[in-house]
Amino acid sequence: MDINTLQDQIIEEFEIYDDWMDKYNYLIELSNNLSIISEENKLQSNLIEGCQSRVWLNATLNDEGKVIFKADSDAMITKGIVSLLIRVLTNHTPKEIIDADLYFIDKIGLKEHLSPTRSNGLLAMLKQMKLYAIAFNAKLNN
Amino acid sequence: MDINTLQDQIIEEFEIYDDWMDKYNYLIELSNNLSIISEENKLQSNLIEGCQSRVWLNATLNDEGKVIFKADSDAMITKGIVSLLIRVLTNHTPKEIIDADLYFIDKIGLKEHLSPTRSNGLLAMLKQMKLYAIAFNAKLNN
Amino acid sequence: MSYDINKIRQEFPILNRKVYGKPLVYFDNGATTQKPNSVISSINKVYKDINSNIHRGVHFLSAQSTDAYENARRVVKEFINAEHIHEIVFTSGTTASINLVAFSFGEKYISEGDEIIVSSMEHHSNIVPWQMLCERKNAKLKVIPFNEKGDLLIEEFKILLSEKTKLVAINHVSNTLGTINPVKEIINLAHKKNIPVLIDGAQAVQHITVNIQELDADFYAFSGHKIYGPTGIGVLYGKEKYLNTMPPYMGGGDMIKTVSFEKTTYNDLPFKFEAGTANYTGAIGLAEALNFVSSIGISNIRAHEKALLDYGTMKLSEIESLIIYGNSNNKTGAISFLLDNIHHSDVGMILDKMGVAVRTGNHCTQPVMDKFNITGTVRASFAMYNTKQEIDILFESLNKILEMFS
Amino acid sequence: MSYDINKIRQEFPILNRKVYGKPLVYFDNGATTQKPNSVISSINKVYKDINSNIHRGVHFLSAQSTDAYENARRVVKEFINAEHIHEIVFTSGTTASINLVAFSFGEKYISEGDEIIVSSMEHHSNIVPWQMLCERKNAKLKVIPFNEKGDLLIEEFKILLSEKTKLVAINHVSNTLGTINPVKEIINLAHKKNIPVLIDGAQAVQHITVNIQELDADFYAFSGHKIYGPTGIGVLYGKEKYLNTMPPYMGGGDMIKTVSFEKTTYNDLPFKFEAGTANYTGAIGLAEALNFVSSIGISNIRAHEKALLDYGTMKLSEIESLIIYGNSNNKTGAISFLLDNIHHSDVGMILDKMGVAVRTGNHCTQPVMDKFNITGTVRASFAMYNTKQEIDILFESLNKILEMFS
Ligand SMILES: Cc1ncc(COP(=O)(O)O)c(C=O)c1O
Ligand SMILES: Cc1ncc(COP(=O)(O)O)c(C=O)c1O
Repeated sequence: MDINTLQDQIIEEFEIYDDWMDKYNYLIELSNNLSIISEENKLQSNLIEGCQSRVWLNATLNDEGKVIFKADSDAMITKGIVSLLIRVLTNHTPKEIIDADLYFIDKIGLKEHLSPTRSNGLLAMLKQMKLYAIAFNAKLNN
Repeated sequence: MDINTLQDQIIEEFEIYDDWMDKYNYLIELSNNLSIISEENKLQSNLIEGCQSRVWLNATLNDEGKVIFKADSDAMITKGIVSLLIRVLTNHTPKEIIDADLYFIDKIGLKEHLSPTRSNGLLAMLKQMKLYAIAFNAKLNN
Repeated sequence: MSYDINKIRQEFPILNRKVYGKPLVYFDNGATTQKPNSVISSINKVYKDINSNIHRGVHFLSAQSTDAYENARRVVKEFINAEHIHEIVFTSGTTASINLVAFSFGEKYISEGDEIIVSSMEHHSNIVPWQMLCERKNAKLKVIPFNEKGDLLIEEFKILLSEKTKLVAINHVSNTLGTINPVKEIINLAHKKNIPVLIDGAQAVQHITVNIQELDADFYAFSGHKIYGPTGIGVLYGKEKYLNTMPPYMGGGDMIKTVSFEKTTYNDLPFKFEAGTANYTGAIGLAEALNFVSSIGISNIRAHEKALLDYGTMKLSEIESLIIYGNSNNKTGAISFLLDNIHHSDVGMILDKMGVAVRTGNHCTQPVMDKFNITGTVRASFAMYNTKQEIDILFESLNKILEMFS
Repeated sequence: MSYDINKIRQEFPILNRKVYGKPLVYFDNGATTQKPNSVISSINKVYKDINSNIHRGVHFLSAQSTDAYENARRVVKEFINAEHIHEIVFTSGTTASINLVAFSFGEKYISEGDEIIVSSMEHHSNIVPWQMLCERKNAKLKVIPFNEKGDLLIEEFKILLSEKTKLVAINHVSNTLGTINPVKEIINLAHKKNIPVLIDGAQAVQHITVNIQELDADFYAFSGHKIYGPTGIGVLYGKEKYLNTMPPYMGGGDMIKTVSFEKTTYNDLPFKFEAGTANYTGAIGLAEALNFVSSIGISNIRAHEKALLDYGTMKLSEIESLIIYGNSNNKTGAISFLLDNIHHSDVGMILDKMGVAVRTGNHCTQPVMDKFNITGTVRASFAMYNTKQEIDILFESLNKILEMFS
């Protein structure tokens, strides 16, 4: 599935929740279901420091030339959003990731969590994901 | 004449001026008529630094135990007011000067010039006059 | 006099606000307080009626602005009962006040091997300036620890005090733990060895009576915005004898007497420490805020906030899995806590959606977090306008959050 | 687009004021400018609607305040056309901005024997910080002279520039003489020798177009209150490469990443230089002021003020015994003068009674006074809202004063 199909899928999932309470409950559920980075990969070097919550992010390039992201956060709501970002961006080529326009965050009403003024590390994580993609892309084109 | 009689005299003089223009003209006149400190006494040590205009003040104790003030300023309006202060306070005993309550400034509508926020040196000069009186008083009582 | 909470609340326009359709419950007063109408309109009045640069002006507006600014200084002096008006320096905030002392006191009095004592419950603003100074001068920072309850270990302090100690810098009230520190005792102990003491009063002046002469503090710093005043204005009280001997911090307009390329002489106190155009609007607004606080009475505010603290502590303690950090017997109205093992930012974000504004994180007191081995807390901090009903809302909201995460 | 002066004046409530029963003629704009309604109401709006401490907050109001504050930074960046938003540091004013550089750049780059170049037409705020730095570091201050017209002697500057020069600090526009200095040329000359240049833009941004990238200034400082904004807020633009390598100025909240007593790490730009609670209200008000200026157009303002300058210079020159100090061909709307041999403070005090607000004295530029061997001048300085009729009032008033003193 391509990135936009994945985004549309998430938008559909969230459509049934019309208040923030249900949405947040779903995010908490998502966070519980996904153990997204192994403990041994929660290295200082993988840590994205937000003032509020911490996010760990790990990226590898697999044999098919696709980027595999793994991540985690110590805060559940952040972790829920992290899991959505991973679901959309993992297992795509660096080029696809670089070109991706992430409209789903806005559509499902979680934009505020990615505002530069929220220091939860999510925006920094997203930037870091794009940077990994750029680095891998350069590597592939060498 | 005692200090209060002198003050009342000045208040009377100013009563005929009902607008500030006449008052200021009179102050300028006063400043022109009085050369209140000799040039050789315009020493750095006699200088009271205001941000706007400068005031020189010299005080001596005469044989009758009275304080003789001489002063000058480079700004005319300041000098006019200086001449009034001198007229009221000079040639009195230190004790009289210390106890003096200078109500005339207020009455003739020039209070603003002696506000701590006007940096014309007048308030500092008045303080200095009182300090001289205190010093001479201590000397006399020794 | 009875405490008319409704009348007080009416003075704060922002309290009528709704967030996400819910009434705002503002419990983030430790970060900054809301402003009463009188403060807001005093700022309006400056800009609409008297605005002009202060000092040195010969014209009407300038005299009015200057009078209002210098009157604000008098209001501050009386509010904290300082001895002299020229001991009141306006700065841009507590942080600037402390940095001023760290630099100017440091230049004059600190040399290699000297020691400065702080505590481990200080705000970063009362740690980092001293660390920077120590690095510059090769001096040493010594730290008074505190116990589980959140009380400073005075016995440890006594041991740290030595001939090497050149300054003690302590907060009056901890912004994270709410502890009211025994600053009078600390000052007495230091003074016995002729060591001056700086008190960071950022969390004190708005909650408890501060009497500088009684405390005998050598320096006292606080911020306007935390005591119902404007942002961008703060106060440094400093004893004349220190301020007189310290070199200036910033150079510029208003802090000099004469300038030439050969020799520059500095102005008298307090102007020596007020370089550049002062935030006179801020100072005037701050004076209005202090007058407002005085009109209600700081001891009445204290009584009201103490009642909120007691009630809040009681209610929150009903939640079994809730841990309160900071349990001193002597506290202001700030409750730091963690709910079950839910991350503080999750609690804060969900409380927000329920209309309750709290602060989460380390509250700029990372060493306090390290001490408890946590990454942050949720902090509800009270002001004169908060109510028990608001605490009930907090309580119910926390229970709902517990359900969400169960 | 025509310049609708009446419409502009209506935006400034204070201009309707009467002083001593006379309409206010406000010609003290060099000291501080008046505030338009949009700025005043933006401050109101902050305090009534969104007030909350910025950054680190998880709640609604905090997000709103933070957004507004960070948006203000973007507005400043665009106003001066800086390359990066993180090169914009909010300070409390020009003086604070310059002191920041004097300390932080000084700590990193200045050592014994180094030289810093200023000019002899600088404001004290661009002299004293460098004197203090030079004293601390045993460095030397070199001074570019200016001629009778009020133009810097660029040939002298070229001679002063040497391998010892570590920084050049020059005002863009002289507050006393009105001269617009050839800062682009100065920067080019300095950059040829890899010497960075700080521009004091306190008297420039409100009058002429400032394009940082075109100028290629390394540091640029200005104050909010002089460009129709609030007091207590200022800007330091600094090139990333310098800001990154300079140590912080003040320590405290918001400027650190992590704090422990063993090791403290500093935050990224621009926060590294913004210790303590920022004056977010001030920044938001400043952004509103810059938007207001942009909506009128800085080049329209320039044209209007230039017309006032030309008219004012012509009128005042009609008075035979009046001497104008500062006659550069390249000037903003500031006229410094002396009337006959009447003391500047006498002129100022009497003008005041006639409703005309001017500044008198040395304008914090004592070296300029020394150069002309005078103790001060009377300065009429214009803003976007001044009119030719007001200049006529000044002209008539000066003639009356001449009569009084004749
Ligand atoms: C050229 C110049 N530089 C610096 C300053 C200082 O600005 P502020 O007092 O706002 O810090 C001024 C203000 O008078 C000025 O005119
Ligand atoms: C105890 C304490 N000290 C210092 C500060 C710093 O105050 P400001 O940010 O107003 O400079 C704070 C504010 O959070 C505080 O709580």
